[in-house]
Amino acid sequence: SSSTGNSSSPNPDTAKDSPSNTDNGDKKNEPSKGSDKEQVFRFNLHSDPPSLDPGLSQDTVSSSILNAMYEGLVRVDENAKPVPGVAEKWEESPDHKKFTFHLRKDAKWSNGDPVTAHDFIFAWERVLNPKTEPAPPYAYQLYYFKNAEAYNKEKINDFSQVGVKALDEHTLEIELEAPTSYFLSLLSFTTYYPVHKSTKDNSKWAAEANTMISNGPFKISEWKHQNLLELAKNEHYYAADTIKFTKIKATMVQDSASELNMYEAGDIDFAGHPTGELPTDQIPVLKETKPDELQIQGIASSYYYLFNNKQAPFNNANIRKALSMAVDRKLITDKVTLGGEQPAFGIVPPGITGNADQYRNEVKDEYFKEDVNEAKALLAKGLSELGLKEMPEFTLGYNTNDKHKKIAQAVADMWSKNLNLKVKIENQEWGVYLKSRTSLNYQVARAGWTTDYNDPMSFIDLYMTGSGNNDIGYNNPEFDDLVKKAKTSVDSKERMDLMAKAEKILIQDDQAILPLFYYTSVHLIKPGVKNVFVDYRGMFDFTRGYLE
Amino acid sequence: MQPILEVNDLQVSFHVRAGEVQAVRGIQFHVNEGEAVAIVGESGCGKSVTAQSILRLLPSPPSRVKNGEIRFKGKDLLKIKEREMQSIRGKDIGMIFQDPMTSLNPTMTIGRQISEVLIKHQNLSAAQAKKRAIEMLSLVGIPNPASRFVQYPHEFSGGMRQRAMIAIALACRPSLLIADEPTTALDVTIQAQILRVMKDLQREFGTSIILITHDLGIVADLCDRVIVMYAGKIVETGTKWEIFKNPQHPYTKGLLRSLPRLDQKRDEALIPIYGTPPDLLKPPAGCGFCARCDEAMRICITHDPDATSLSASHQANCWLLHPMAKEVAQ
Amino acid sequence: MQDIPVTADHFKKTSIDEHAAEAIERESISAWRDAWLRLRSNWIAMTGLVCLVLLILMAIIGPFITPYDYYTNNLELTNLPPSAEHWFGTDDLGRDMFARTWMGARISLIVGFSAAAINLLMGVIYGGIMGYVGGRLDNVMNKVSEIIYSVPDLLVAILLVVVFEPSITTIILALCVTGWINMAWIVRGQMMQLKNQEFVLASRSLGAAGSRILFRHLIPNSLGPIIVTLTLAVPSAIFSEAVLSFLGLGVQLPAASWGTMINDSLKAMVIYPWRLAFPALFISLTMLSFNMFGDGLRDALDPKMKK
Amino acid sequence: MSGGALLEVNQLRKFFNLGRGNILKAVNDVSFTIQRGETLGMVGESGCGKSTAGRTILRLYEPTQGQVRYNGTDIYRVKRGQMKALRREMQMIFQDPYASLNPRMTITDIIGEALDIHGLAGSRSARKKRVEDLLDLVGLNPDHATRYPHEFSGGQRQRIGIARALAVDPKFIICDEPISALDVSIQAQIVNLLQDLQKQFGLTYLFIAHDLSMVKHISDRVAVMYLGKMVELSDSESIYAEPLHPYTRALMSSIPVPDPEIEAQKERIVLSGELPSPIHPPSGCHFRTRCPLASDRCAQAEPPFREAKPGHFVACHLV
Amino acid sequence: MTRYILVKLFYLVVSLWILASVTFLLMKAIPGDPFMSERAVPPEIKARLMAQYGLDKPLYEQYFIYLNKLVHGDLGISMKMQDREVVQAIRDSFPYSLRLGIVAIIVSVAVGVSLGMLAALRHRKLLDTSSMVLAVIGVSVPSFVLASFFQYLFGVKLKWFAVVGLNAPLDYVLPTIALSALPIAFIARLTRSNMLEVLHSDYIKTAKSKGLTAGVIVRRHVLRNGILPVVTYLGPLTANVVTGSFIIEQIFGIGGLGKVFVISISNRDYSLIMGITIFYGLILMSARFLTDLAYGFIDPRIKLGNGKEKAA
Ligand SMILES: Nc1ncnc2c1ncn2[C@@H]1O[C@H](COP(=O)(O)OP(=O)(O)OP(=O)(O)O)[C@@H](O)[C@H]1O
Ligand SMILES: Nc1ncnc2c1ncn2[C@@H]1O[C@H](COP(=O)(O)OP(=O)(O)OP(=O)(O)O)[C@@H](O)[C@H]1O
Ligand SMILES: [Mg+2]
Ligand SMILES: [Mg+2]
Repeated sequence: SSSTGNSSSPNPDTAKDSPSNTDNGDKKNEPSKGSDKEQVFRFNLHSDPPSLDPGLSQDTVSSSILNAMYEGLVRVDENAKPVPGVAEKWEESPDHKKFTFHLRKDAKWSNGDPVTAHDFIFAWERVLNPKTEPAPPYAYQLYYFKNAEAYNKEKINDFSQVGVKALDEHTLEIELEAPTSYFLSLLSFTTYYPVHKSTKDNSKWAAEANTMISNGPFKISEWKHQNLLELAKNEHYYAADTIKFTKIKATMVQDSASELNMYEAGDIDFAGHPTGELPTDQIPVLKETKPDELQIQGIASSYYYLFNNKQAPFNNANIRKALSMAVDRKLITDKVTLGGEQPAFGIVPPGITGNADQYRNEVKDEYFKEDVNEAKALLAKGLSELGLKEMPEFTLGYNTNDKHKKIAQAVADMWSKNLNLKVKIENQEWGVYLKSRTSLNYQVARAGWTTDYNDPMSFIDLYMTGSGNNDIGYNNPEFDDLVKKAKTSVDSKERMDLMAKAEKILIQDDQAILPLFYYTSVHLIKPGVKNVFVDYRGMFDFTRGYLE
Repeated sequence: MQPILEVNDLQVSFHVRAGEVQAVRGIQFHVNEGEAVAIVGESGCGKSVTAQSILRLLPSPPSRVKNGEIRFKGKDLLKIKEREMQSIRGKDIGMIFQDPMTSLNPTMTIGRQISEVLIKHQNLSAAQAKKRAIEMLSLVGIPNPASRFVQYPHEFSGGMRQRAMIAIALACRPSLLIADEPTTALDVTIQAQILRVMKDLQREFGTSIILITHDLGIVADLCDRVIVMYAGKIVETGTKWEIFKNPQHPYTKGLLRSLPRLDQKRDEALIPIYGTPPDLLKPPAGCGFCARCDEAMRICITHDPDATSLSASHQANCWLLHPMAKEVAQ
Repeated sequence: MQDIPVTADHFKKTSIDEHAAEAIERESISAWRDAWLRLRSNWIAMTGLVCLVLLILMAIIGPFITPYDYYTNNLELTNLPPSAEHWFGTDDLGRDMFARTWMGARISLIVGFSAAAINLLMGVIYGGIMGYVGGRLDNVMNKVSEIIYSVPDLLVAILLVVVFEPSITTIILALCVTGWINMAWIVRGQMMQLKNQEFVLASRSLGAAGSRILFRHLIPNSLGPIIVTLTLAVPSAIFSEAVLSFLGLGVQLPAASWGTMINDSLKAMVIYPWRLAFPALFISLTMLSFNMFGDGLRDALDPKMKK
Repeated sequence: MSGGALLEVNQLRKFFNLGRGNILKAVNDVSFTIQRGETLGMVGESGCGKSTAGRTILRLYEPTQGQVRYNGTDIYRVKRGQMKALRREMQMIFQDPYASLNPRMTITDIIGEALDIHGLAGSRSARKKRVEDLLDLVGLNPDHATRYPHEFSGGQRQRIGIARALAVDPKFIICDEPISALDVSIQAQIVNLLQDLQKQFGLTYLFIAHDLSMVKHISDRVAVMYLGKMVELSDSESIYAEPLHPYTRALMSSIPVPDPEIEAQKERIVLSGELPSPIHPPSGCHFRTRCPLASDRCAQAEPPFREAKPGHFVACHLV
Repeated sequence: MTRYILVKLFYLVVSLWILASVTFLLMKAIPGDPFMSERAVPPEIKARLMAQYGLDKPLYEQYFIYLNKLVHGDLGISMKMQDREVVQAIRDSFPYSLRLGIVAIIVSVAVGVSLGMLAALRHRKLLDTSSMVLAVIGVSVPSFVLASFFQYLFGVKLKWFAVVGLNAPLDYVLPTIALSALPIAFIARLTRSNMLEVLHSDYIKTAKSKGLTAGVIVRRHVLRNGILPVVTYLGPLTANVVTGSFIIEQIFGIGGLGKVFVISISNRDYSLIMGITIFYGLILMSARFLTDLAYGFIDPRIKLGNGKEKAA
């Protein structure tokens, strides 16, 4: 069984079936379309990308640019499906542990050099090499390669033992540590991008526009740090003729109101998530005034509250459940967050592929129901289990942000109204907040998680014992078992079942966290802008867009 | 001779919270062209206020000119526009202030303060003005005028500041010079030099001078006529001869009596006028001086005397000059 | 003097003490009382004072005169414009803006007044000593203040969050760190200008200690800039509070201060202007009153300003 | 007039640094003594350093050099606390009556301050009483005590300064032109007051003035200064009767007389010649540039300040 | 004079050293590090990063290493904006702040002083009151409200000016207004207050007696005597404005130093925080030094070479 790349020209227009694009589609008219409109796409990038080195980058801002500058072996389309990138086709071994990629011969760097399998190996070696300076923080994203983790953690010293090999200039063989069903979609991730070898001698090559060589549809043409980033079409790109935008201009305005103002003044063609933000309060108005431009779309990202499972009274499941049941999620999404979010009763958001369909469609998040009366009963029960007379005052923490603040106040008010609890709301500066969270120095705290790859596991394994991200002090051997099993299982159906069971334990039995809602991407797109989209995990893709 | 300045029934008050300080209570005098008139009188009797109201320099509020007329070359200074007044100040009327320390701008060099007025009224260039200003400084006896030109007031001694003030006032050769105690801080040699400058000015340009001073020696030297003020009023006027040789008002007499003489014995006490002047917040109905007057009569308490003319130039306001007074005394 | 009855009797001699000037009843009042009287007669200043008192009064009673409290959400009634029900409208969580505004007044006014107090206490004294003593002490104190001023306040605030519970006290503490430095510098400049004046010399010749010269002579003569700086310190403290709240140092939600209310409503300024307008209006009103009063005070304490 | 020297001034120098290498020698090597209960008059050209000398003696300016002993104590060496006690004994009446009054203080407070500093007023009412008495003493209306300096005339301000100096019952007062802005009758009143106080309490005065007749009247001895130096010092009778220094003679001849008759006939020695600057004083005798009798010798050597006659000191080569 | 400058220089160096030390301590005292992330980085990688930037060493060692580099003029490399030299980061963003800052300072002083002068001349008249109200609004309406409002009104609605950016001369208008509103207000109030004091001085009477017009008197005589507090205020104002206001830069999308600094703090970008703090300290101290010099020029009674005449 192999999923083969479509070797025919990967024209995005045909690859897509989104309704917004059905109205046009006659690509033969393109030249005339381009003639009367300058194909420049402008959007707001919010802040300066900390690094445009694919090996070092780890943030969404950088990736939205890197995705346009580079191309990995595989791209993902709007529907989260892997489609051929630099690799025009590939084979997967029956045990799902070995992939052979055939690179296209016409793939070129922006300086005209061919993109070879060695460029990939070079990039991956760089990321995994423990001597690389600065150490790429996302090296663990490559741990799927056989022996990659061992090499990176200096258990072995020989890179040749890592399961990546260039069989020839255009063939790449990858051996995995374990079968990974979502491996292909991982390949579109920035850490997997190739890097041009000339960068070897210049450690600062990714800091300025003039030293960067990339292989994607666009190349960087100007970078005024903190002010402006400009991409130009990469003429050496193998599918250059399908790229319509000649220029991409990204401003760096952090203020959401300013961003909206820029959009209204016509300075940018796209505003809002993922690279920017729209003021929450304005969304209802925009819904009315710009129904055609405002787009709301679910993304694979969840918003929830953490309980400090280690600390009384939140070490008691009944109390956690009581708190969770006393929240009216619908009211919050309708009246507080306003972004068309979907109330969440589980941790895995919609948009993540499950067995055949989306995971969330296959496994409904009906783990509990909101019910104030039951919440009261559970609270009483929990308190008596703890030997407490009444619920002590506790603190709900969040990192400073207008939206979090609003939600926290609404939730706290619901708790106090429904359960008669005293809640202190406390915000903290990001770094301080992270520190309190990771050191479990909180009672209830806000969290959010966006998927790393297209699999429920990205969420489920967060709360395994010993996971670096388990900052709720959750420790349930049964849960750990299920997750471990799911990780090693190669059978998709079985994996999903295992993960569903795990999620059930996490949410229904233990209510280790308090799910609130699944995020949406809310953005404005100017009417004539086509084919610019936000993918399932909230990544911005404008590479195939054009102006009409 | 033409009067260059005529002051008629001038009344100036200060409004303070406690009431109205009637600093000047209806005075009347004139200054002829080329004449030097001295105003002497008790400290606090309203000399400076009179002088400053001529140039309309008193801050209002709290001051208010309640009544009167100040005619300078025929024009009533109290009625003209501020613009016109500005062209008179410094050019036609120069003023030397009493307090040299606070009357000079502490942040401007002495030189600029002098040349400023020259530039304003004589349309001199900065360089020309500087030259003239240095001349003025040496004219008033400041050593090393060129280097003093760039110094600031606080670097000057009291007397030097006073001389700088004088230089400013004289810079444009005004036709009327109002000098409010111009030489108090000067030693006698410099004083003599300043007086000579004033006299020269008077002789060459026909400048009229109003000299406010306590130094009767200077009055005797420089002035033609003397006005004696007391408690906001003029009590006696006359030529210097008349005032010095034939004083009529008891206050004038007392003043002359209290002078030390060079031939006086050291242990011989001076003879002051005892008592204090009336509070101008509540000026007396009668003669202002009567509370301190040895020869006061009943009428002095209740009625203010009018001027009695003793000669064409000599008037005194005193009931003693009333024919009845002599009768009763005998 | 037309009809003076001139009789011989009038011309009898009197003895001096016979008519010793009748004493004017002595209205002996202190300089402070004098200033107060002058202040009282200045209607602009009095308007400012009355406004301030009213604002304080409203901060005390305001939250109680509406049936609504400042914290209960009503998600069905969010962002309502002012109406008979909700006099100042409601906010994004449906809370009554009237109640919130006056709760906010408490925090903002406390912060504002504390800032003024800190400025006066630390700024004036520090600046006064710096400027008056001069020399090496000035060099050192000046540099110390510059160092404190240059240390990023954000770092200090973050540290304070870690060390202290968020509360008004913490905010005031944070203001103590740098809030007074501007004042100190202004006062220092004034001192340097004034200290060489003659009346200071005169006081020294009487044996006056430095502190007396500072507080009796120099500072009263710098009241103008001090008052102006003070009136600036108030709003800047009110807004610093909002920034500190942003860092987690500030008021406890769901309470709000004027500053945080403005912050919260800024993004919706165009569509829900009243949410911004009321707190902004009252800040401006506070400032206006402060300034009117400050100006009046300045004038009242300046004897030459006498009317 | 008993009890030896109260004040000894030894080689006092006070230079002002004007920047750019210019040093202004305001007081340049001045030495004299004042006996207990004595009045030393000091006259001299305006700008010759009288006020500076006075201020330096009181340590209101730090001296450039020299020594001042008051009652045997070197006042440039004493500590803070002691200085305060000394300040009560040594007072100054400032030349500039307005600048030396704090414009924001009422007269009560200005005078009262002196009392407060030295704790001389027991109660508020005692303080008020004392202030009113002082005002009365200098001929001001006590009702005006609550006024501010700018509400007074020049002469009235000067009297406030006098009252302030008298407030602390000093033993030694430097009077820097204390009466120049007063009308003659009040001058007389003040001078009488000063003399009375001297008789009663044995006060000592350094009396700086330009009014030579008044100086003569009040002083036991008179010092004449010229350009930072003392040129003549003698008892007042003899200095007036036979001035030795040419500058003193010029001064004496310039005294204006309040009599138009005499004024009209008077002959003056008019000084001519280049006015010297204290920044670059002439070589030798400082007065030589204007001295009618100057010779070569005067330009070469500085004349010593020597006793020409018993008790009569002068610095001139020609005497 | 040379001695004076040498002494000042000595104080400056010592102060910068203390500033660096204090900031260093503060920075290390607050929770977080440059490599924190919501997604936990494996401990090995994190340890490696810390080691590479020397953050694993004892604090004092880190401190001495930093100082040593500092002495050699090396501000280091940004820890978050990997590969970027701190000096380069400052050099990139500072010009934006500087340009805007200079414009804002000029506007503040020009408008503030004129407004204050007018108000003082028309004391308690309509112009005084209205300029005061204007000034009060300037103080009490925070710059970010003003900025947002102007942006919406003039940028979006009226389209007179660009919404964000500093690309054309006209683009400076809105940020400048927002940035200088408060300084204008404050300067105007200070000027007015001090002018009123000076206007009642005797030497103003003298100036009047020379026949000068009110305008000349104010400009030549009053201003200089009353401007000292404004000059004092200009010291820190210059330092602050020239190094950028975070809020204004954020709203108008200007990548100035203010923005970079705030980002660096939230990133715990240690070397950048230190670099910018020292840079700021240098600017502030220089600005204060210049104001001190200006004191001497404005009021000759203030002695440069400090306190020869100081209290006994
Ligand atoms: N601003 C003021 N407010 C109240 N009273 C004032 C004011 N200015 C002056 N006076 C009063 O007006 C009277 C006259 O003052 P003026 O200065 O004219 O006196 P003078 O004759 O010049 O005295 P001197 O010779 O002492 O200078 C004084 O009694 C004084 O107290
Ligand atoms: N602060 C200062 N800075 C510079 N020079 C000064 C300073 N104070 C005084 N001088 C200079 O010192 C010299 C002596 O001044 P001083 O005031 O002692 O003179 P004085 O004898 O009191 O004169 P007068 O009789 O005019 O008051 C003058 O040349 C003066 O310019
Ligand atoms: Mg006078
Ligand atoms: Mg003097």
